[in-house]
Amino acid sequence: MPGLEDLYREIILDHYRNPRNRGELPTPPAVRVEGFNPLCGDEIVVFLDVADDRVQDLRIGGQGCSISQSSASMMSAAVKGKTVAEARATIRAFKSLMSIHEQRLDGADDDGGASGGASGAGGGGGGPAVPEAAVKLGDLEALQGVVRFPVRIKCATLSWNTLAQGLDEAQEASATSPS
Amino acid sequence: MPGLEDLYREIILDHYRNPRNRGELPTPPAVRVEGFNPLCGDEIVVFLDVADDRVQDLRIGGQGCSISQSSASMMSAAVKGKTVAEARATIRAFKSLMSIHEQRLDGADDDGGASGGASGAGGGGGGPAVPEAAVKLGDLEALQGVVRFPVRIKCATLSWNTLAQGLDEAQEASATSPS
Amino acid sequence: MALDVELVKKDFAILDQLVHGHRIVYLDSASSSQKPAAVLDAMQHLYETTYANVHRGVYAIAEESTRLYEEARTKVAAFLGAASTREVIFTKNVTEAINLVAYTWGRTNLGPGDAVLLTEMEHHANLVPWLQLKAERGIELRYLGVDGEGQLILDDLEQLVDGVKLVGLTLVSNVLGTLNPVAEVARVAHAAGALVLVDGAQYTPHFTTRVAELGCDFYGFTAHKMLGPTGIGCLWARESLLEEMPIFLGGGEMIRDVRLDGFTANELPWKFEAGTPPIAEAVGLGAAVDYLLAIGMADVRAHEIELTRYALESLHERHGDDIRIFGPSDPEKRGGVLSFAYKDIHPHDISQVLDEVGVCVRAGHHCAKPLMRRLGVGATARASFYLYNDEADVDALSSALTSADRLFS
Amino acid sequence: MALDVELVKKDFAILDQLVHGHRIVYLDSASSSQKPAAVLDAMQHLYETTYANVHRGVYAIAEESTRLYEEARTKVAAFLGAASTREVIFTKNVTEAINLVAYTWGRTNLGPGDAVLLTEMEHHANLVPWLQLKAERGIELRYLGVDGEGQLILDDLEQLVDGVKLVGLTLVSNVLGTLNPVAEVARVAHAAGALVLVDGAQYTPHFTTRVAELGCDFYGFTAHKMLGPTGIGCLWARESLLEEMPIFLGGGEMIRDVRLDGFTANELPWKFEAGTPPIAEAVGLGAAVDYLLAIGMADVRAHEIELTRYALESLHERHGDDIRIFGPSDPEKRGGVLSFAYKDIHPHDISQVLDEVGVCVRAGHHCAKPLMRRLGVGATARASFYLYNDEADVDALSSALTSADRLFS
Ligand SMILES: Cc1ncc(COP(=O)(O)O)c(C=O)c1O
Ligand SMILES: Cc1ncc(COP(=O)(O)O)c(C=O)c1O
Ligand code: FES
Ligand code: FES
Repeated sequence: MPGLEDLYREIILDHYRNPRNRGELPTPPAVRVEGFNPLCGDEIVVFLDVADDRVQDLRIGGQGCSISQSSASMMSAAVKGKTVAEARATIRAFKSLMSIHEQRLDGADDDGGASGGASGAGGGGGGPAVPEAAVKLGDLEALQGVVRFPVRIKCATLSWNTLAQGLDEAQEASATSPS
Repeated sequence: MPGLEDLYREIILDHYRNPRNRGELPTPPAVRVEGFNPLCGDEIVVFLDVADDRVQDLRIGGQGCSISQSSASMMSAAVKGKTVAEARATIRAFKSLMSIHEQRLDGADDDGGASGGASGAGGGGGGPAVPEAAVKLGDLEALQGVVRFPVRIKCATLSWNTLAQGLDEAQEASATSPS
Repeated sequence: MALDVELVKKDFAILDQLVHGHRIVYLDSASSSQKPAAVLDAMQHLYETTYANVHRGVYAIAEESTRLYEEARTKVAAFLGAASTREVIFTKNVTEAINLVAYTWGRTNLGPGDAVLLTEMEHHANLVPWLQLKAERGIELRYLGVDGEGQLILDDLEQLVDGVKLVGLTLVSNVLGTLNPVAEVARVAHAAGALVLVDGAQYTPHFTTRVAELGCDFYGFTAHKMLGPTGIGCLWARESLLEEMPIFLGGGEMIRDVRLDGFTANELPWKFEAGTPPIAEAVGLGAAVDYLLAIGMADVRAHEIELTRYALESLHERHGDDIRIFGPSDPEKRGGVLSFAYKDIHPHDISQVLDEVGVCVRAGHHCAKPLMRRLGVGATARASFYLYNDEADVDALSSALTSADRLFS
Repeated sequence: MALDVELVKKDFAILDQLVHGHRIVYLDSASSSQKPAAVLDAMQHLYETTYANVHRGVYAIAEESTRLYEEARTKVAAFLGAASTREVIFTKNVTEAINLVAYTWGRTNLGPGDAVLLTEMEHHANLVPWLQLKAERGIELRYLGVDGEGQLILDDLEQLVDGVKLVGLTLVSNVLGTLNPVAEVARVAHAAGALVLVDGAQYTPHFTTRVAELGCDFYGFTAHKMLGPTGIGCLWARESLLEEMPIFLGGGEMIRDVRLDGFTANELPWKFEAGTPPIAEAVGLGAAVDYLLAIGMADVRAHEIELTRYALESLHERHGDDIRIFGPSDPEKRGGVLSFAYKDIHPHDISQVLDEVGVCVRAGHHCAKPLMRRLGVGATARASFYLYNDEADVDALSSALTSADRLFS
């Protein structure tokens, strides 16, 4: 199927068939965040263990299409072990790969096109900001072809929006609880 | 204006220019009934003095177009002095001239077309029914041309619907008050 | 006389084109149908010859525009077997029709603790308006369950309906295709003193609708699924009910008189039609009704049964256990809506791969999330048929599934 | 560059016909405008090449249909000077837009004794929704009066606005043509802590609309008066307000998730768009916006001023005291809506006689009964202009009035 090669690259299909970091983490200490895609009804669950301003561990649950699953899988590999600031920079870099540019400063994203996605974006606090240009996306670049399929952009960004929300919640939790 | 001859016959314009029975009657003993035409905002007021099952007197107030005014004027001349049963038969005969046929027995009319007119039709009690075929419409026949102008049918029937309601009210009043 | 699909197809310009180099195979009519030339022409003709706002104009084109608008209502009334045009309210879609009932009848008659009985297979359009009332006023919602064949479980109907003020259900499920025994449910509901609201969105396009025989009190459908344009739907209800109901939207058309301190409502059906109505859309809907009647609803339905039977058989034959088709297996007991799971490929991936060869199917929750949860899936792929589909379309779907398999396994 | 009316007329097939043997002179655009070929073609083209339901399809024509629908929203957002497409809600007409505000913001924020300030010149669309709230919950309604020239009386504005939660007013009166100083009213209203709702039904078709400069919080308009199709209107509101407001109609599109016991709402703007939206109608509206922008709103308005000036002068010149034209005498301070009384001939009779020579004017209360009472008339005849009208049309009106005079005197 020639027209679809852009969308379903080999590396994407590989992450889809063999997803990394699937599973759950005990909460607490981890936070559990859900993301919905109202277009299709899919849900992604991100379990996120943040300590010392670093993503100590994360796991992916829920269900979705090949694009959302492989994007989540690649994301998990990309941000595990990173500082919160690096993770946020990765989110921004990925979104800009998806041609989504933060329009506003109040933390809401503006995906354009059809509705959906969990709210909360890559803005906000958490250590010194890392410039997104410094971020290497590596395998994630394979997802670039998704941009040609507007409806599927939501699939690719679903786990990322959920992660962003998870980072917010983890940081709030650590701000309010004694650490 | 050739196309309009059917609508604006000489006799209609005469009743329009010189309306009969304009004015008011003291209430009580008369009843006062208002009819609205929501299409145009016009209101007809009928003052109706019914005693001994007979329309002793009636007067027309309110405002409206040439068709509604002349129809009301002709109506007043046609039913003044008539028994309630004869008046009701005249209403039925006029409505059938307007191509309106009572569809139902519950007293609501079904004018078809656009909305409007006071409710209450020519059905109901009040002495022995008079067959409508027996009714002579005379001058009123001039209004037949209105049928070709559907929107104006509401104009022609406005006063008649109001009269019908007035007859109902007058009879109710006489039924509840000692006579 | 069987439907001549080849002839029908000629009326639909959109079906005569290539998508990604392949003949378009449109299998998403349950979501929205395509429109025949007769419908588009009727609207175009109105706009090009006699368009004006309705109901208030004395001049010739306004009279004609009004006549055409009201003539559409007369056509719809006849198409539904309504007792009078007063019972036919034009809305923007069936969603608004159901909301109209929830806002007017519902907010007059339903208070804390009052119960409404729905089904687990309802479209969101017949769930959310009642969930809103639950959130706002604490009404109780009960649900008829769905069995493994996709049929309503009616064993405990009498028990569930006890004390209920309204039963709301769809005639044909937009996911399972299930044709529900509405007349039977209505009998039990009425015996228990409940009113019955029927969502006919998936029924009226394919069946002869007779509201009296269905025994319902409220009935809604939407034009865009039955060859009509977007922007118009319809609520039918018994006249006495409509008379009792308070008004919904306020504005022009729906009033008899307005003063600075109050207003009086207009007669039926205009009482419920505030503002400039969907004039051209009504004319288009009227043309859709004419088109369907010219073909004959019996033939439309017979064709649907035939094609559904072919699809069920041929898909099972070719794909065996790889395909799981939801809903009743007897084509007589269902509409031409086939939701399916194929291997463990996600429905959106299926739809994406199918699109590559011109086959249009819907993937998702089909606005029936509670049913998805009941079926234990997040989404399904759904192929749905209408009078312009034929066996070749089913074959194209079937082959495309094989390609999807090759890509993802 | 002035408008070339001859060229414009060519885009409107309906204007190229005879009525009762006379060239049609359409002077009822304030009620509803005619539609140029570009608008009809855009809708036809959608239906014939890429129609499908929006927002949920992965296949090519559904993606394109969604893109076109959302592109229309982008066009409208730019046309209004909105900050974001999230602020642009498609409704079925402006009446629904105002009702949406009354049902959601109104029912959240207005209780017994709360006051809303309206004007005596409002269309029923901006009266009845508030009268409903008055009847339902005892809110207080206040009104800005209208003076002899048809201008709002603003002397007691500060007093009237005191303690008011919402000020609702029309930008251009559909009866008097009056252009209201909305920005000024909004300043005073905001200083008093009130929100401002503006009915732009008669403004957006003729002026450059800049919601921010108007300083309003809610703004509504309707497509069919601005060259667009029936079946679609629009509510604009500040995003933060829309975020706070509870949902209105419940159903598909407007939800994020639905469970049997509750639901969560979707993001803006879809949160307020329940059910299948007016897809083709949005595309038509987008084409109307393009058409108007290609001509230029400044030219559209300049043409309106010019034609209104010619009409005021020539009608007064020919008919002297026989004609009484309501509203401001300065064409710069009004829209091209001319309500008039002619001798004592009833407006419906005038309209009927005018129709006989092809001249289409509206007669009646124009859905502004309180204003009619204020003017001391039951109805008026109303001629209204748009970009396809010219001086010859005004002359035809003027001559036809003379014939009416001959018939009735
Ligand atoms: C000032 C004004 N507001 C509201 C409306 C209502 O518009 P619609 O009927 O399209 O809702 C109109 C037109 O009739 C109008 O002129
Ligand atoms: C069963 C059912 N009910 C309601 C609807 C809603 O229809 P609409 O979006 O036209 O209001 C649909 C279609 O989406 C449906 O299939
Ligand atoms: S289709 Fe649901 S996330 Fe891709
Ligand atoms: S126009 Fe009002 S009654 Fe004739």
